[in-house]
Formats: sequence, structure tokens, C-alpha cells
Amino acid sequence: MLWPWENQVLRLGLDIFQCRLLAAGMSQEFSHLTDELQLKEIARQVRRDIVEMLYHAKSGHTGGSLSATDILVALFFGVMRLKPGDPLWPQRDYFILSKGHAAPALYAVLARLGFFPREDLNRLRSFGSHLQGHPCALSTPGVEISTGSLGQGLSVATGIALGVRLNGAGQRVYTLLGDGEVQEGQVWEAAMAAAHYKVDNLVAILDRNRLQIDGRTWDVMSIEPLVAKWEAFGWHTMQVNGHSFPELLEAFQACRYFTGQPSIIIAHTIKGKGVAIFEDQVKYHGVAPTQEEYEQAKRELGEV
Amino acid sequence: MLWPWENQVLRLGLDIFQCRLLAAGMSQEFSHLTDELQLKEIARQVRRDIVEMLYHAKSGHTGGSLSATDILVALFFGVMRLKPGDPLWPQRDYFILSKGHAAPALYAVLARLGFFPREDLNRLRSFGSHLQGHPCALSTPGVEISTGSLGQGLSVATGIALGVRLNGAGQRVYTLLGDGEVQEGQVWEAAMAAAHYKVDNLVAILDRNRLQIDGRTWDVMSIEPLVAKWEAFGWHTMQVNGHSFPELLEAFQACRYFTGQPSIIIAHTIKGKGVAIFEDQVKYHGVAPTQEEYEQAKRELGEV
Amino acid sequence: MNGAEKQSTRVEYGKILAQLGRENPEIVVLDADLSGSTQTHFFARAFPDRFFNMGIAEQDMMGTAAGLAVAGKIPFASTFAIFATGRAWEQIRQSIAYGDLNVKIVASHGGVTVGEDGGSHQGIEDLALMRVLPNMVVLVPADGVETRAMVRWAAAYRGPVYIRTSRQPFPVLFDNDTYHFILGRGQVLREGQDVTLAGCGLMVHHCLAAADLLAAEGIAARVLNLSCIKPLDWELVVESARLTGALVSAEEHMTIGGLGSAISEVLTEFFPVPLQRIGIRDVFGLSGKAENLLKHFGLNPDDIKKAALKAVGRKKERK
Amino acid sequence: MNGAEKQSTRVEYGKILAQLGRENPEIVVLDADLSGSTQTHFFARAFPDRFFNMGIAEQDMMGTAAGLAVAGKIPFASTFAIFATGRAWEQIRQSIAYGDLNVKIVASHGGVTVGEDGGSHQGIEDLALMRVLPNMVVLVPADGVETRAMVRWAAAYRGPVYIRTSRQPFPVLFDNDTYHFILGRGQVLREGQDVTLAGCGLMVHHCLAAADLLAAEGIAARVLNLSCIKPLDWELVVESARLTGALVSAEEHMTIGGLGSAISEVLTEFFPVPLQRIGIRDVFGLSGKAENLLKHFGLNPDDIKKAALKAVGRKKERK
Ligand SMILES: Cc1ncc(C[n+]2csc(CCOP(=O)(O)OP(=O)(O)O)c2C)c(N)n1
Ligand SMILES: Cc1ncc(C[n+]2csc(CCOP(=O)(O)OP(=O)(O)O)c2C)c(N)n1
Ligand SMILES: [Mg+2]
Ligand SMILES: [Mg+2]
Repeated sequence: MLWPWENQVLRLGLDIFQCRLLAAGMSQEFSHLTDELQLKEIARQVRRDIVEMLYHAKSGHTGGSLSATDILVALFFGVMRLKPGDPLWPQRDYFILSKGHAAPALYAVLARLGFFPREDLNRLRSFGSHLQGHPCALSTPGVEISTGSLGQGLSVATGIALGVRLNGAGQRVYTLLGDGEVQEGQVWEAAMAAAHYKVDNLVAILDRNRLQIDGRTWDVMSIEPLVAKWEAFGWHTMQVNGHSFPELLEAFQACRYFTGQPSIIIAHTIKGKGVAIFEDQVKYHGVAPTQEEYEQAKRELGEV
Repeated sequence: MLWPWENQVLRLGLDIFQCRLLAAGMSQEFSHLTDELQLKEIARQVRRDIVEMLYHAKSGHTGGSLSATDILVALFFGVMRLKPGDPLWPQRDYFILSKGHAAPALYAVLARLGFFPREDLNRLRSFGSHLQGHPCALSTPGVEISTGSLGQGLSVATGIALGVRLNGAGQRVYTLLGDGEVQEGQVWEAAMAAAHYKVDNLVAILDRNRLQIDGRTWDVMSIEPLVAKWEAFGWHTMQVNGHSFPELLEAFQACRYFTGQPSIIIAHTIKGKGVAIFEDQVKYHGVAPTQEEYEQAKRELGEV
Repeated sequence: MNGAEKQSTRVEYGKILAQLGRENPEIVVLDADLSGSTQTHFFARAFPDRFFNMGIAEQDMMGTAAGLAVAGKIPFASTFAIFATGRAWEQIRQSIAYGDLNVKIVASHGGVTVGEDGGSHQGIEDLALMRVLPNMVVLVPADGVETRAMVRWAAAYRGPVYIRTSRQPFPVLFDNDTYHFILGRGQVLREGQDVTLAGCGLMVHHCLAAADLLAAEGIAARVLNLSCIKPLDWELVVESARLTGALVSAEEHMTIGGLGSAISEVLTEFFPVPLQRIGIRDVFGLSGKAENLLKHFGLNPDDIKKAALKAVGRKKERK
Repeated sequence: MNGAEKQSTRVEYGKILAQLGRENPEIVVLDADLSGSTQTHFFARAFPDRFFNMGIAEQDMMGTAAGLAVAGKIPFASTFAIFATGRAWEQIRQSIAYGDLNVKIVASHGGVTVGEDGGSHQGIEDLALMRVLPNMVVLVPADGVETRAMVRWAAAYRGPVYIRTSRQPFPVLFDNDTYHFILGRGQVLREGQDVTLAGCGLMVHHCLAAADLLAAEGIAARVLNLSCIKPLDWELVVESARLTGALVSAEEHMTIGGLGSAISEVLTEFFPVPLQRIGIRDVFGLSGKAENLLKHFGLNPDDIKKAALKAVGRKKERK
């Protein structure tokens, strides 16, 4: 299937991402980035895009998009097998943004990979835009399933993992959860089922940014001990610094060697990471930057 | 509040249960049974009633009622503070049958305690009877809340425990879960919340009979390691033989000393316990005894 | 038509599903610890690798089904109607219907004829719950023949479908060789010009019996099988309203939100005439034998007859 | 009436709830990590011991609320409409409504004026989901005054109540001193004999504006505030049908299962006349500014006016 904007995408400038896009369109594999500096630079640009698009949208989720940025960059640029020019490529790996409110981060990454033009980003959340407030699979290429209602993504990811296992093409499925999100019981239903069915092609990442809407997770509804919980539910569990590319890439690599059970990477992050005024502030969960905050963020993140 | 049948109940014969009923109506406390032989005899009679009522109803849940019998007898006769003549006595302890399909066991126990006449039991599940197929709080005295849809009781029990804690009368709340039932995510939501709110007046009992409808729990959907799961969710966890009254009573006693967290007693049981042909047989989850099975059960359980 | 032989819609579902499993390797089946009741056990035994028992976890079952659909499979997910549509409503809404995913939900134990299990287990809101979802097709077969046709159709159709089956067997109504399911189409089972009786599921049979009762009183009733609740055959409803001037709807469901509600929406929108809605009138179910409950809730042919007489009377009143 | 001042129904809920907390120590409040949006934060701050944040766990929240009611408390449980009624539907059904427990559910973010968050967050099925439940009272206040009256009434009433509030503020419509909430009663806000415009929530305001537009074309519209969706004021509906012969329903909700559906049920049961239903026509919501969405989904006064003209035309047709 060819997306209408595919040609348009191909006509875009030829920086590294576009080259990868071309490569991806031409071979079955594409070369992953593993260089920390390159990944950091991409993450900086993605953060810059996120702030930009939220500022334009005047609403949206700043904190949880920025805490998840490095995880998404590591996954999409360093790990997953995808063809941005062919979003429904049958051999692709899958990514499900279970914490759907971090849509800006996902959109920024998808745009940079060439799933759709970066110009679209600034129409986030506007009427008629294909970039809905929460991921909508029917509108946005690269979005595998609609999310936004928390707690549902792990079940879907498990279903995809079971499905592709039946197909036997060795694809892997990734899903990103919020730490507040694990308060949803459906997450534990899915955790139990994924272990029961030994779906070892499934990797969950938990964005452990210690905040949810109403405050610190331990004030709102305690979720610790997380490692003990996931291990008791039969998962291979790792912990990393969610802002360290070497740690993230190593963890994703390690998951491949744990067979017979699903893996979860508990990624310790800072909500709002990358812009000092947003960092670890409960207030910036669901508000967009003001003009002043936007200027400040631009100064910190630099230009695109 | 006086139930319409209270006087009728009071006019019943004067065996030990009726005496306790009278006692309960007159003092704020009643003397609990701790004698193993007495409890065993009550349990035998309750099992006898269960088989009888299911046989008459021609449908209903045999296995899970019999596996839970000793637990219910220990609780209602040996642990809980109740006034059968005053089901809504404001100082009472609460019991929630989260695995609502074991209603026959609950009804048999309630009837023996004098909550309603034992004659009613044989109208289980019939049109117009107050003994509904699953517990219905609006029809049956002693039933605190309607259950039958699995996975909901622990939340309700937590709510009651929070409520009575606000009232400060030191009441305790008990709830019985099935082992298959813990596959419901809501159970883990409630588990997390009860630990977060440190409701130490809450005791859950898990009827670990190793069977659900479609087979062994480990074949249908693995739930082990149960102890690790509940501990990771912040619960004080004990394991007992769910058919041993000394063990059950000791465990209920022990729970009182664990403050600051809720307690769960994992009671290892045999589904269908007490009637050889029903024991550990998946088939008898949800069917009533045939004439032949009924005769056989009567021979094993003896007369009332 | 053959009134004598009885078939169970849930058993026919189970059998045709196993059959379809042989024909199409993309079909996968999920259940939530009720495969013996929903009848997915036939499929489970034949295709253990394509059968996923999710345990007692309806929400996860629906989400997993959505994922399997994303991976290109054709998932059928089954449990009791109350748990399928109620416990997992938001999963069906967000993970399935919102993305228009190719998931089939076939739920058994719709209605009060569930019987002894009582109010907690009788799914009498499922049609309302599914009808409000965009993209969702909502079907209630009236016999085994229609069940098989609908399930086969659903497997070939691309999009979410809800099918309600029943615990109790019904008489066989249709002919296997001539019955053909068409989305959005109802059938006229009997012609008549005085009043229209429109039912689904078991109540279609009761409508036919009521039509006999009415005929004995000189009233000619048109009988419709509106097994396709959504999209509803509104043209047939309007045509019947024009022709007969009064209608009775009959369903083993709340009179709120289900078939009767759908018909009343169509009537007020296109051709307002009197409608009497037969169904559960805003109360929960009860334990008892199916026949006791049908009587208690006023769902028998005689109740439909009385409603029809009332509808006919109202028609005259306003002329 | 005062069209200039605006108040938010959710903020007024939050404030009166804190006030009621002072008056009645039995009131307890639950939220699911949205206390800043639902506005229970006022209560949380004033009565931390009687406020329970259950985290992102709507099912458990409803079950816990049920338990608190069993223990004699008067729980108010709040989250977004889609999560309250959708994620926790079966808990509300089985643990609350089936046992007729004294739980109040006050859900914010009903309708499409939720705006930018998009389809996953716009609760446009909540009225259908709650209306099908026996014992449940379903309310949609049209302004801050009515919100306060309803919440105060709900705290005193013994049984389950669902109240929908909105993200966007509305103009103040009622007078604090004279407005009095009566269960099952609607209000006539404007008299007229050509057509009836019946709305709830924001759409009441749009009905009033539409009545102005219609007046300019010589059509006198009767305007109803049917803020009590269940039990519906069917006598007022029938009276209006008799008087005006045609109706328009208007709601920020699916045209299936909600207010329009309830009115159509009443009309076909008692007095069948044309009804045009204004609402979301069987599609999911979208991201965008509230005003874009109201326009896109045809929920503006002008749309109501057009529907009224159509209804009036249909009335003439059939005479
Ligand atoms: C089922 C559901 N309930 C409530 C919400 C509203 N909500 C959106 S984000 C959020 C907090 C999420 O916290 P967390 O999972 O920790 O995400 P992060 O900190 O990464 O943003 C809530 C409650 C929702 N989207 N879905
Ligand atoms: C939500 C829900 N899903 C499904 C059922 C149908 N059901 C009734 S009993 C049962 C099995 C219960 O197994 P378990 O909890 O182990 O109970 P026990 O073995 O003690 O009978 C199931 C699936 C139900 N009652 N509620
Ligand atoms: Mg967080
Ligand atoms: Mg069991």
C-alpha cells in the first residue's frame, strides 16, 4: 500500500533520516543507529518538535511526551524494523503507544522517519488534522492502533505478538506504558496472559517518571515494588536509565535472549526531561507551554 | 430493623445454632465456636444442605460451594461478629462472597445461623424465591452486596473497610475470592488500593481449589506464583489448608496482628470437597447432582 | 419452515465456527473461561493453536482480539453477553470500534431465558450497549440456520460485528438452502395489514405465535424478523408503518436502547405511528425457569397479542 | 435569566461538593487521577480523610464507592464521562445499580466540546449507557445553578444517580433563588405552539438561540430543558407533542440511545408525531476546537433551526 504522501515524503531534503527512509524503502532491512551522539541529536530535535507542536496546539501533554522521547528515539531509530514509506509493510515490527497522551512524541518521531511530512506536526490537535489529540490508527500512518484510554495497549500488543507468532515471521512487538497507567487492572490481565502464552516477542517499556496527573505515584496510588510485581506476573524484568541510549539499546538487545517469557524494561525517567522548567513538575502533565515557556524551551533545546 | 421472619426464626427448635442466635440477639457479642469437632459437624451439615438444595434446584455450582464450605463455617461460626436476628446491626463485621457462584454455601451457612428459615433453602434458584442463583443483597438477609460477576468483590470489601474505618467501630471485613477469579484485573486494582490505603481491617481469603470452568488454572490461565503476586501488591500473605479448622482459625486470628496492610489467606482446598465423586473434578463446577449422585452424596455426608 | 425441530443458536455458532476454522486459517478464537457455554470448545478442540483461552479477563480478551486483528487475523471472541458487552465495553469502544477493527464478538446467554443464574447473568442491555457504537454491526439470529449464515457472513465481512446467541434452543424457522443473510435487511415472515409485529431472536417465534392468536380474533398481523438490529432495515420498518399503521416490537432485552428503541427512532424520524414495545421494562432479571421468567416479564405470545390489540386501538383513536 | 455570565458545570459541581462536605460528614468522594479536571480537588483539599484518589482504576473506584455506600457513606465518584460509564459499566451495573446502592457518579467531559483531546476522550455514549440501567437517575444540568441544585438533591436522595458535567462553561440560565430541582420534571423555558425544541446541557442554550432564529421566520418554538433524562418527564413531552405536533431533540450525545431516543420512545408509546434528533449521528468524535466540532457535528442553533423547519414541514405533510 502506498500512502498518498509517500512521494511527497520522498521529495523531502536529504538529511540522515531521509536517507534511512530511502534505504528502508529499498532493502528489507535498514541500518539502525547506535551512535549515542547521533541519537542524542535526534532526541534533541524531537524534543524541539514536541515543544513546537504543543505550543502551536495550545493544549496537550508536555511532561509525558518529553519523558518518553529518548525511549521512542532509541526504539524507532535504533531497534525496530520498519519501512516509513510502507507503514503497513507486512514484515514490520509493531509499536503501541499505550500511554496514548504522549502522542506528540510519537508523531514527532514518525514524522522524522518520514511516515508523513514534518509540516503536519504543527497542526496537532486542530480540526481536520490527521494528528489527533490521542493516537488514531485510522488517521495517522505509523499508528498501529488507537489509544488514549489508558491500560489497553498491553492487551493489544499481546494480541499482535500472538498473531505475528502464528505467522512465524519473527517480528517483535513493543509497547510503552506510563507508570500511573499500571494502576489499570487490564494491564495485569494482559501481563498474566502474555506470560501464560510465553509471548517472548513482546517487549513492554514502563516510563517510570514518578508522576501522574494528581501528583506523585506514591501519593496518588502506590505502585511499588514494580520489579517484584512484574516478576511475580512472570515477566523478565530489567531496569535502565530511560535517558541513556547505551542502556536502552543494550536492554532492547538483551530482551532478544530471554525466551519463553515477555520482557519489560522499567525505564527511570524524568517527566518533562530536557527543559528545566518542565522537569519533574506535576503541573506540566497536561498543559502546553505558554509563550514565555516556549521561548525558554527553545533557548534550552536550540534550533532544529 | 426487624426482618419479617425473625420471629419465625426465633420459634425454631433449640439446637446449638438457635441458642447462638438468641445469644446474639441479646448481647453485643456472641461466643464463637472454636472446637474443631463442633465446626466439622456444622460443616458436614452445611455440605449436606448444599447438596440437598442443588439437587432440588437442578442447577447451580457444586464444586466451588463445597470447596468453600469450611472457610465459610470457620468465618461465620468462629470469627465474625454478627447478629443473625439483626442482619443490619450497625456494629457487625462484613462478609462479601466475591465468588458469588458459591451462593449455596453462603445461604446454607446463613440459614443455619438463623438469618432466614432453613426451609427456604430448597427454593434456591426458583422463581419467586429470595435465594437467587447468585447473591442478591436486595432479596436475602445477610447478603451485604450482590455478586456473581467475578472480580468485583474485593473492591467492594475495600470500600466497606474504608467506610467502617471512618466510623471507627473496629469492624472487620472479610471476602472470599476464587482462584480463577484473580485473573480479573479489577482484583489487582483493588489489591493495590487496599494496600495503598493500608486497610488492615480487611481480610481476603482465596479459595485455591486449582480449578476454574474450562480446566486447571494452569492450563486455562496461569496465576502462580500467588504468594509473590500478593506480596508484591503489598499484602500480608498466609497459606493454610482450607479444610483445617485449626489452621483457618489461627490464620484469621493472626491477621489481627498485622497492622498497616491488608491480609490474604490462601486457602488450599479441594473443589467438590466432601463428596468423593465431586472432588477435584472440573465437570462439577457448574452442574447440580443427578439423582444417583445425590444418593451417593447423602450416603457419604450422612443425615442432617 | 419447520416448527418442530429445535436448535440452539449458541451450539450452531460453535459448530459453524469450527467449520469456518477449517476453511480459513486466519480465523482465531478467544474465550474467557466459558468455552463450554459459549460453544467455542468445538473450535478449541479442532484448532488448539488458534484458540486462546484468556481466563476470566474479558477486558484483556477484547484487547487481545483487537491486537490479533491488527496482525491480520480474524478473531472471534466469546463469553456471556453481559460480560462481553458490559465488562469490556470500553475496550470494545476504544480498541475495536474506534479503529474499525475486524473483530467478531459472539456472546451467548442473552436475555432472561438464561434462567436460574439470575439477574447478574442475564444480558438484557447488550443490544443497547453495542448499538451506540459506530462501526458496529449488531445481530440477533432467530434460529440455527440464521446463526450459521450470520457467522459465516461475519467471517467474510471486514469490520466489527456483535452477534447475540441464546442459552435455550429455538424452533428452526428458516430453510438452510434458501436463507440468505443480507446486512441491513429484515424479512417479512408473514403478511398482514392490521399491525406489524417486529421481533428478534426468540421473540420472532413469539411474534409468529401471537399472529396466530390475532388471526383468531380477525386481526391480520405482519411479522418481521429484524435480526439485524444495526444497521436496522429502516425502509422495511417505514413500509410496515405505512402499511399497517401500528407496530409492536418484541425483544428479550430492555425496552430502553434496544430494538424497540431503534424502531421508535425510525418511526419518529420517518413515519410516526403507534408502537408498543415488548421487552424488559427497566428492571433487572431474576432467577427462575425460563418459562416463568417469560411469563413474569410479559414476553409471551399472549403479551404480544395484547400489545398488538392496544396498538391497533391507538391507531383507530387517532384517525 | 442572565445570558452574559458564564459558569462551568464541572466547577460548580466541585464547589458545591466541598460545601456539602461541610454540611454532611457522611459524604465521601472518590476520583481516578483526574481531580483537577473533575473539580473534586476542592473537596480533596477541604476533607483529605474523606477523599479517596483511587489512581487510574475506574472499575475499582466504582466498586469501592459501592462498598462505602454499604458502610453507610454517601460516595460521590468522579472521572471523565467516557471512563466512568464505559470502563466501569459493569461495576456500575452489578455492584451499584443492581443493588440500588446510594452512589453518586458525577462525570465531567461529556460531549464533543471536550475538544482537542479527540475521539477517545469525548463521552458521547454516557447517557445511553446509564439510561439502560434500572434504578439509575440520569441528569444533565444546563447551567451552574442547575448543577448546584442537582448535586444537592443527589446528596439527599437515596439511590444511584449519574450527573454529566461539561468541560466548557455555559451561560447562566436559571436564578439561584427560584430554581428548584424536581426529579422527573422538565421545564418549559419558552412558550410556542409551532414546534418543540427539547434539549439538555449546552444544547438547551442552543435551543433557545434557535427559537430566536425561528421567531424571526415567524415560527413560535416551545423550548424545554429536559435535564432529567431518566426518569424522563414524559407528560411534558406528550403535552408538547399535543400542543406543537412536532419536536426536535438536541443533545451533545449520539442520536442513538440518549435523550432523542428517550423522547422517541415516549412519542411512539403515547403520541406519535415527527421528531428530528440533533446529536452525533453514529460517528466518533474528533480533535478540534469546541466551536469547530459543534459546527462539524451539526450541533449549532442554526442546525436546530433547520431541523425544526423540517419537523414543522413534516407535520404539515401528514395533516
Ligand atoms: C482509562 C483512562 N483514565 C484516565 C485517563 C486520563 N489520564 C490521561 S494521562 C493520565 C495520567 C497518566 O499517568 P502516567 O501513566 O504516569 O503517564 P505519564 O506520567 O507518562 O504522562 C490520566 C489519568 C485516561 N487517559 N484513560
Ligand atoms: C466476570 C465474570 N466472568 C465470567 C463468569 C462466569 N464464571 C462463573 S464461575 C467461573 C469460574 C470461576 O473459577 P474460580 O474463581 O476458580 O471459582 P471456583 O473454582 O471457586 O468455583 C466463571 C468463569 C462470571 N461469573 N463473571
Ligand atoms: Mg507517569
Ligand atoms: Mg477455582
